[in-house]
Parts: sequence; C-alpha cells; structure tokens
Amino acid sequence: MADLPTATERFINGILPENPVYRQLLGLCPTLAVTNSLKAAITMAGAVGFVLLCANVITSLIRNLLKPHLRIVVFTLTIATFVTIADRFLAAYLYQMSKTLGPYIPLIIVNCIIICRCEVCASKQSPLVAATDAVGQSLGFGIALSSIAAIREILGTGALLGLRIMPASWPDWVIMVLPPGAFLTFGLLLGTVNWITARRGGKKTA
Amino acid sequence: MGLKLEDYTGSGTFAHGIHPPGHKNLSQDEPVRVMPTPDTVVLSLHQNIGGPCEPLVKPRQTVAWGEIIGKGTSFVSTTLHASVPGIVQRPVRMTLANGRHMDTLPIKTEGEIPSGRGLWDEIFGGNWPVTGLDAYEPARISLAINEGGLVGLGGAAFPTHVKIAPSDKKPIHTLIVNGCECEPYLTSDYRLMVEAPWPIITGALLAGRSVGAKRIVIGVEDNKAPAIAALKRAAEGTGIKVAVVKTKYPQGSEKHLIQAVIKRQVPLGGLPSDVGVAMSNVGTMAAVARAVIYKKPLTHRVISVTGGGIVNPSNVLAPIGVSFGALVDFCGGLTPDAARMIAGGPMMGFAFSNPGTPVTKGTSGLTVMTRDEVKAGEETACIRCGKCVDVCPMNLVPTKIAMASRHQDIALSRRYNIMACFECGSCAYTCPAHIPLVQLIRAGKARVAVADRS
Amino acid sequence: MKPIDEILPTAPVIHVSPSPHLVQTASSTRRMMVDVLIALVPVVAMSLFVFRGYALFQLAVCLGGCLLAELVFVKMRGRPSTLKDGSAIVTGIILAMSLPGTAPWYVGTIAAFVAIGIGKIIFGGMGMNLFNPAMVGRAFVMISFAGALAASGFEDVRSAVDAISQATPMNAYKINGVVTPLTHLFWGTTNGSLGETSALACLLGGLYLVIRRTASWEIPAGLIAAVLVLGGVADLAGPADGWTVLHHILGGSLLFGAFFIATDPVTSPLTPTGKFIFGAGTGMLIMVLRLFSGYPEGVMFAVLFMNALTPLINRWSIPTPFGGK
Amino acid sequence: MNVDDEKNKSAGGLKSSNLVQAWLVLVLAVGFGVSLAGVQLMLGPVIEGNKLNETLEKVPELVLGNLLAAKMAGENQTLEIVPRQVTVEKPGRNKFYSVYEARYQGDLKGWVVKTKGQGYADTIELLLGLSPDLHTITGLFVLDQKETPGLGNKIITDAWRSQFVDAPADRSLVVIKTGASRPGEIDAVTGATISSKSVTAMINTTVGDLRKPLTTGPSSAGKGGKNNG
Repeated sequence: MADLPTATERFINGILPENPVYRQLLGLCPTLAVTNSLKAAITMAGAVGFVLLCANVITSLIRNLLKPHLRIVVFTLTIATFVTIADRFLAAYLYQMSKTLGPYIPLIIVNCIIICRCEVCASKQSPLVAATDAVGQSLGFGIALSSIAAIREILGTGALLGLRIMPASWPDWVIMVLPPGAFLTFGLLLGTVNWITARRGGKKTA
Repeated sequence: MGLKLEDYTGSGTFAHGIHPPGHKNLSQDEPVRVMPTPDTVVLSLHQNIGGPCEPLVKPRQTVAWGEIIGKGTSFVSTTLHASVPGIVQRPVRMTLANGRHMDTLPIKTEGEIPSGRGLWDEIFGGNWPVTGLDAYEPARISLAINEGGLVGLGGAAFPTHVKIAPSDKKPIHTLIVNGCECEPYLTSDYRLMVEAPWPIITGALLAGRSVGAKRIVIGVEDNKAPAIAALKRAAEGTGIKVAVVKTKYPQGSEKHLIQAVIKRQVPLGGLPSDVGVAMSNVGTMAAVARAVIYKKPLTHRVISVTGGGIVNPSNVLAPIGVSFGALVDFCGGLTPDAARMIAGGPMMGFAFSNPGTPVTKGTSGLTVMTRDEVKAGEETACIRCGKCVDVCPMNLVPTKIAMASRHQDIALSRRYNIMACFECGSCAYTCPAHIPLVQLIRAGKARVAVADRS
Repeated sequence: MKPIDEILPTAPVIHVSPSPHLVQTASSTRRMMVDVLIALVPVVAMSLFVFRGYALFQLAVCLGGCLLAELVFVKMRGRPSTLKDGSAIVTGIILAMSLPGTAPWYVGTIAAFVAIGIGKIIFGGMGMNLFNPAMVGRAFVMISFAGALAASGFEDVRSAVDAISQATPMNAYKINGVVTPLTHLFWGTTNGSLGETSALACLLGGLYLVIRRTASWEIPAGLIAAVLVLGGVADLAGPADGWTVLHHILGGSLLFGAFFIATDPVTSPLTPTGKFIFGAGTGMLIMVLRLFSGYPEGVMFAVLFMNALTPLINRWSIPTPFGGK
Repeated sequence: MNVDDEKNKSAGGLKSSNLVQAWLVLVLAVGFGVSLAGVQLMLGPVIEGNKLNETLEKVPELVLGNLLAAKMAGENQTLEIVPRQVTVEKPGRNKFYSVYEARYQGDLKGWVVKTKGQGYADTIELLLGLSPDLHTITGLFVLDQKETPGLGNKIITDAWRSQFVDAPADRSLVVIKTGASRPGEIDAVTGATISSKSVTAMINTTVGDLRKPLTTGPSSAGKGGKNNG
C-alpha cells in the first residue's frame, strides 16, 4: 500500500510520463476515429474525462465492499451508466457534435483507459487520489487527442477549430482528414515521443 | 536437347543451376604428374563420412606400402592403409581442411615404392578385363572394396562398399558413374577419364555386377569431349553407355545427375537407391577395379592443384596423407597474390590456412585463389529479387531460409525446407546483394539439427 | 597494422572464409538499379518530347525531393549515406513519371518525401519496405490533392502545350465516353501522367528489363494476361462503345505499371509462381477498378493492394523442393 | 494509508459475504437504472425535438427560399408543416418517401421530400424542396453524407446547392463538367463528378417517383400507400 503513488504523482503521471495514448497505447479507437477536427477531439476528451472521473470515484468508494471477481462487472456497469448519460447530454445540447462523433461516444464503454484506471488506481486508492488520477489521465488523453487533431485539421483543412489559419494558397492535404491521415499522424507523433524519451533516457545514463 | 540414348529418358539437364566460369583451362591439358614419395604422410583416422577407424598399429612400428593400419568401427566406415612404407609415429591431433579436429597417424617414409611412370602403371596401367567378370561374386566384390578402404573420391567420401553392396530391399536397376566435374577449376576426374578410361570401365562393370544393375551409364558433361571419346572407346562392346549431359553447376550432384540421366527425383532425405540407382565417381570405379582384381588398396589419388595462386597448375598423383604444402611446393609454390587455399573446388570446398593440413581420400583438388578473385562484394540489403530462387537446384527459397536462420527462427526455416539444402553455393554465387546465404543456411541447419536431437 | 587488403602483395597472405569462394561480381544491387535507369530512358525521353518543360520540371522536383529526403532521413537514423545505391534515384524518376506534368511543385515534393520517408525509411530502408515507395508517395498526393492531379490537371486552360489541355484518355472515356484512337495511345501523343502515355516507350524499356532479368517476366505476363482475359470478357459482355481490350492494355498507366512498378523486386513475391500470381492479381484488380470503381484508372491502388498481399503470396507459393512431394 | 488498512480489515467480513456482494450489485444496478431513467425523462424530449427540428427548420427555407424564410421568421410567422409518408410501388419493391407538406394559412406552398441514395463513398441523404405543382425545384439541403472531404463533400456548399434552386423539375437534370449555361444543366464539383452525378440522379428519380402521388392530390396518394399525416 505504502508504495502506491500519491495523488500528486498520479496527476502528473497521467499527463505525460504515463500518458494513456502515447505511453500506454490505450484508447486508440477514438484516438484514430475522432481526431480529424480539434473540436471533435476536445469534445471526445471531455466526455471520456467525465466518465472517467465518475467511474473512478464510484469505484474507489465501493472498493472495500467488492470481491475481486466481481469487479469487472461492476466497472462495466458503472462506466456504461455514465457513458449513456454523457451520450444523452451531448445529443440534447450538442446535437451536431453528437452526430459527428457518431458511435464513438457509446464506444467509450469499451475504452480501455477507463477500465485500466479503475483497475490500477481506483480499486486500490481513496476517492481523492482516484479523482486526481482521473483528471490527470483525462488531461493526458485530451492533450494526445488535441495534438493529433490539431495537426490533422491544420494540414487537412488549413484551419483550426474552424478558423482559417493557413494562407489562402494552402493546398488542403485531404488525406490528413481521412482515416489514413490518422494512422500516419499518430504513428509519426508516437515515434517522435519515443525518440525524445529514448534520447533523454540515453543522456541520463551517459 | 535430350540424351539421345536408348532406354534413358533424361533430358541431360536439370532445372535451375548456374554457369560459373570454369577456369578449367589452367590444368585440363596438363597430364597427371606423379609426385615423388614425400618424407612423411599424415593419415587421418577419419577419412570418410560415417564412423572413424581404429588404429591397428603402434608408434615406431614399421609398416609396408598398403598395409592395413586402421579398421572401420561400424558398417558405414572403412579400412585405412599405409599410403607409403615407413615407421608409424605417435598419433597427433590435427585440424583437417573441413575444420574437424581428428587423431592422425603420421608415417615417416622408409623404403621404396615405384616412382614416376612406374607408379602410374602400377596403379592405372596393366590389363583391365571387360569379360569374364562373372567369376567375381557380388558379395566378394563388396568385401574386396571394403578391404581396399574405398570411399567416394568425388568429395563426399562415402564408404563405397556400402553403396555398392548387393541389396534385396531396394533393387538397383541402373548404375550411374559420375564423370561430372562441375566444380570450377578441378580437372582431376577429367584427366583420369582421358588417361585411364580402362580401369574405370572395368570397375563400373564390377560395381554394376555387385549391385545387380541391368544398365550402366557414365554421365559426363559436354565440355569434356576428349574424356567422352576415351570412355566411349574403352567401353566398346561392354554395354556401358556414356551419357553426355549439359555443362552446368551443380551437375555433379548425385540427385541432379540422376534427374539428368533417367529423369527420376530422389525423394527428400532419400538415397539414390530409393529410385533404383547406385552412383559412384569415376575415380572410385578405377579404384574398385584395382581393389577387386589386384587386391590392392586405395593409397594414392589424382589431385588437381590449380588456381591463379599456383605457379604451375597441374594434376598430381599423390599419396593420401601428403600435406597440401608439399603439393604446392611440387607445383612451383604460391604466387605472391595467392589469398586463399581451398581443399576441393571454390563452390563447395573448404578454405584452410595451415599448409601442413593432410590430403584425405576425399580430396579432389587444391584450389588456390588470388586476392582479386576472392575480393568479396560488400553486403547490402536483400532486395528480394529472387535470383537465388531462380538458381537453386533444390528449388528452395534461399533468401527466406537465410533470413529465418539469421533471426534464429527454426520453425520458419523448417517451413522453407532448410534441410533440403546441400550447400552447393549457387545462391550465394548469384546474389547481387552479396549476402553470405550459404553460411547463414549452414548455421541454420546446425541449429535445426540440434533442435531435432533434443 | 594496416588491413590485409592494403598490404602490397609481395608474399601470399592466406585467409579463410566459408564457401562458396566464387562470387559473380558482375551483378550487384547497384547494377540492377542502373538497369532500371537504362530501361527508363525511352519513357523519360518520350515524356520530355510530349510534355517538354512540364516533364523536365516534374523530374527535377521529384528527383531532388527524393534525394534530399533520402539524405535527411538516413542521416536522422544515424546510418551511412545510401544515396549511392541508386534506389532513391529510381524512386524519384518513377514517381515523376507517374505524376502529371502540371502538378504543382509542392505535390511532387510532398510525394517525394512521403515516398522515401513513409514508403521506405520508416520500414527500415531499402529491401524492408512493404509497399512500393513511389506508389505510396503518389497515393498520398493523389488522395490529398486530387484536384491538382489526374482529376483536373488537364483542365489547365492556360497551358501552352496542346496535349495538356485535353482530358487523359482514361478520363475522357470514363466521363464522356470518348475513345482515343489506338495509335495515339501507342505512340503516346495524349495527355496523362508523364511516363504512362507512350505504350511503345514502356514496352521498349520493359523488354530491356525482362531480357536483362532485372525484372522477372512473370509479373508483366500475369498482369497483361489477366487484363486480356477480363477485358475480353468485358468486350463480349458489355456494349460495343469502342473501348476494347486493346485500349485497356495500351491506355492509362497499365504498361508502365506492369513493367516498372509491379516488378519492383522488394515488394513483389520471390518465387516464379508467386510472381505470376502477383501479376495476375494486380491485373484483375486493375480491371475491377477500371470497370466498376469511380476512378478511371486503377494501377496504383491495385499494385499497393497486391504489395500488401505479397508476404501472404510468398507463404502460399513455397516451392516444392527437388524430390519433395 | 493506515486508515485504509484498518478499513480493509473491518471490510474483510463484508467482502467475503456473498449476500453483501449480491446486494451491492443489486443496489448499484437499481441506482444506475433510476438515474438513467431520470436522464432519459429529462433529455428525451429535447433530443427528439433536435431530430425533428433538424428537418423542420429547413422546410421554410427550402420551400420559400432564404430571403422569404428569413422574412417570415422575422415576422414571427410560421408555416404549417404536415408530415406524411408516400409509398411508391416499384417493380419488385416499395419505396417510401417522407414528404412534408408546407402550408401557409391553408394554401399549399410546396413540398419538402426526404430522399437517400448511393453516393461515391456512402449513402447521401437529401432534403429536396419542390413547388406545389412540381415544376420547379425550390431548394436542396444535404442532411447526411460521407463524401471525400475536400472533393465530394463540396456538394454541401451553398454555391453548389444554389444551382438547383429554380431548376426545372419537369425534365431530367444533366451534369456537365464545366460551364453549365442552360436551365437543367448542373456543373459538377471539380474532381467529384461521381458525387455530383449521384445527387442529381437522386433528384431526378425522386421527382419522377413522386410526380403522380403528389400532383393527383392527397386522396389519390393513398392508392400507393397509406397517408400517415
């Protein structure tokens, strides 16, 4: 127990050192599917953040009552509930965005980031730690999604959040907003992150 | 092109293979020279594929020329004879050209044997009957061959009595005598066929009788016209045919010569006897004739000493156990740019560096290549051009096997039939990326063999 | 101590190595690349003749882009320069020949960087790539800048060259049902990507490659056979609108693709059987794409798709060893 | 952390009891179910409204044109919109169209038809505004499409859609590559001829299918299918 990370550590870890997308390669389905515009990416990250926060806190609250073999069932139940709530809210108040995100909001149910956090952190630590962990991981997820989405939106449409930022002569790289663009951008960013980490690690040992 | 031989369905060639430059002109027109008896010979106790032999003599014991000094320890093993008269020295462990460490019996020469033309006549001259051979019982022929210490002289050194033994299980219908010397440079078999076709014919008749073959055919490549003519003349009236096959590497491979002559494929992992064929080298046939008719053992053989790194490339009749260094000296020494000594030919032979390394029964030649010839191209990445697939006589995918082997992937190399490779080197010769394919495959085969054993 | 090779040969220096000791020095990877370059001469010449400045411009952009990309990316990996092996030059020229001359400079540049970077280096450099680099680059810009490529490049009315202002034969047929005469397709006096217009030039270069055994004949043979069969069936089944199987063979980038793109050894199967399957599969896909898809031409996507199948084809076509069952 | 340890010890009994586990899951399930029901009750109507509005709010614009629709909205007047379903019998199958009748003070002002068909990448869903006599197209809106971004998806731009406004509906529209000049000719989107042709063909088919059921009046439309309005 004593060697589990503290709340602050959990928070910081989630953002970069244990970034769910770049370091853990979790939640890749939405990462690839909804990052063709920054707005969609932020909405998605927000929805995941909401579900993650609620699921983490509830899991943490009941962690002492739960037998290990029941935990996945309960996690899924909790997650499914909050995903449905998030989905309904989006459909009610952000109808166009909900249409754009399509099936990917309901698919948060099977997003492995949330199950992973419930399992790794929330089922072992207090609600406070679980909550900061959820915020940290959501921020990390948001940063990852936004970075990919920003690159794709700028290259693919010459705009960011719908505002044109490239000169009018900019030829839109259509492929970047198509699925292949997601794979390319993600792969290259992942490679860059690994490259930087490897270089920093190399310097440390040298 | 076909064989144009009655009863033989082969097309005279096989699929794939390569056409490396022959370099045979260095020594092909040099008549065999007889080497003076060296001061010492070193006889390895392991001269053949199969088990080694057990020494029957003690140090300081005097032995006569042709006296038995070693006895085979198993069925696939044969007798060893003193190739010179003299005194046996203490056994020494030596590294043979093929890299194996073996106990050897050095013999210090003391006493006389015929020399020069006399020795040649003693071994290959005389009367070689082609009729009246019915007097020799098949079982006796095989026994005499074993007592003569014969192994395949083409290079593989498989004990001949095993191959030529009469067998009820796998009836033999055809004896093919292998006169294909497909390795570049080497000309020892060629010279023997030209200069001494008669013992070859007699030996073939005896071996054919031993295995019960109905047909006997000698396969010779079409770049050896004088040898073909000599053999045809010597074989007149005996029923032995000469099959002229296409010059191509590795035509001398057992399986590929069978394919070229009778169009049968020896099954993977099988022996020629599986398709009713016995096969032996021309030099072996001459030795068979001598062992059966004159009861004389194998003590000398013809060796090509050739290559750009030899001052006077020649074909030499030398005692088994002579050192390669002595052979080189007899042929004028090495040129200044000599860079690699190879026991055998450049495609499948073994490079060695110690000039004291002894000649064994299976040594068909010594090829010394020059600095320029062995300059290896720089290895680049495989671009999967498939040229190795186009030349592999076993119809394998060498690059895949080599890469599987490089990554120590035994399952993958098995899937690509790594064990079918007989390391002929066609792929590595052709590879534009200069990848050491054979070396990699050889390592892979060893790994597969280890995995099979455990 | 100096390395052995530098010591003057005053005395024999014996060293050992495993067999075989004889190597065919005449063939090397570089030599194969040079062969491809020689084979490309008629194609490049024809494109320079038909498109003049446009061809020269596109060649310069793509060649420069590919060489620069190779230099930069290989340096990033910390490897010794691979410019000398010639593969970047081949990729550059094939890429230029597969683009229309009117494509703007950034199209060629981006295509070149994508071809070398994402098509080749990312997989580990020459010999490792799964997809034909030039086609990866072309596919990227084709999807990204369809407007600047085949789809509308020919609508550049400001062009001085007559041929440029016409639709490509494939487009003219697909959209307006206009059939270009066979002679134009054969000689190459039509619009299109730089290298694809002249069937004659592609045939000449292709035959050279096949005779030199730098490209295996099985791939173009399989490809053209498949197109003949499917095109023939389409001829018999479809309405007689004048676009015959011969138009299919001579038109578009079929011959260029068959001889120069599909035959890329790295991305095609190893065995003769595999190569034939690869060729036939590519030919079939080309015809399916041409006849049923929205695109007028299908060579690029067909080749890329079959590239992806190459490892599988290799696995299916493990040859039976000599003496095996 | 020590507090946690003690809690675990005290919870040890609860953890091992199957009954407690069963109740826990049950309570959670009921709690979640209730909250979901609450959310659905609260938001359900809003969502349904969103869905309907998406179509309905386009109707004035499609029937009357942008200017008139804006003017009407400014004067706080609304059209009466009557949805109905029209079934058209085709060889082998029936085709359903959602049709919205737009009336202003009882007068028929036009029709808005929802139709879908195969585009270049996926199904395209259109809203098509037609004059009461079905002689002219009064508007076009693309509800849903997944055409290639940058090329095919230019069919949603005002510039391209405006070509259809006031186009004749009594003969087939023709797509040409550039320079449409005569009525009934539509310029293709550059580089996306297929998408352009798909939309135009869908319009031609829809108008053709509906001409009889709509012009012969609501009563006779029942011949092909029942009036759901």
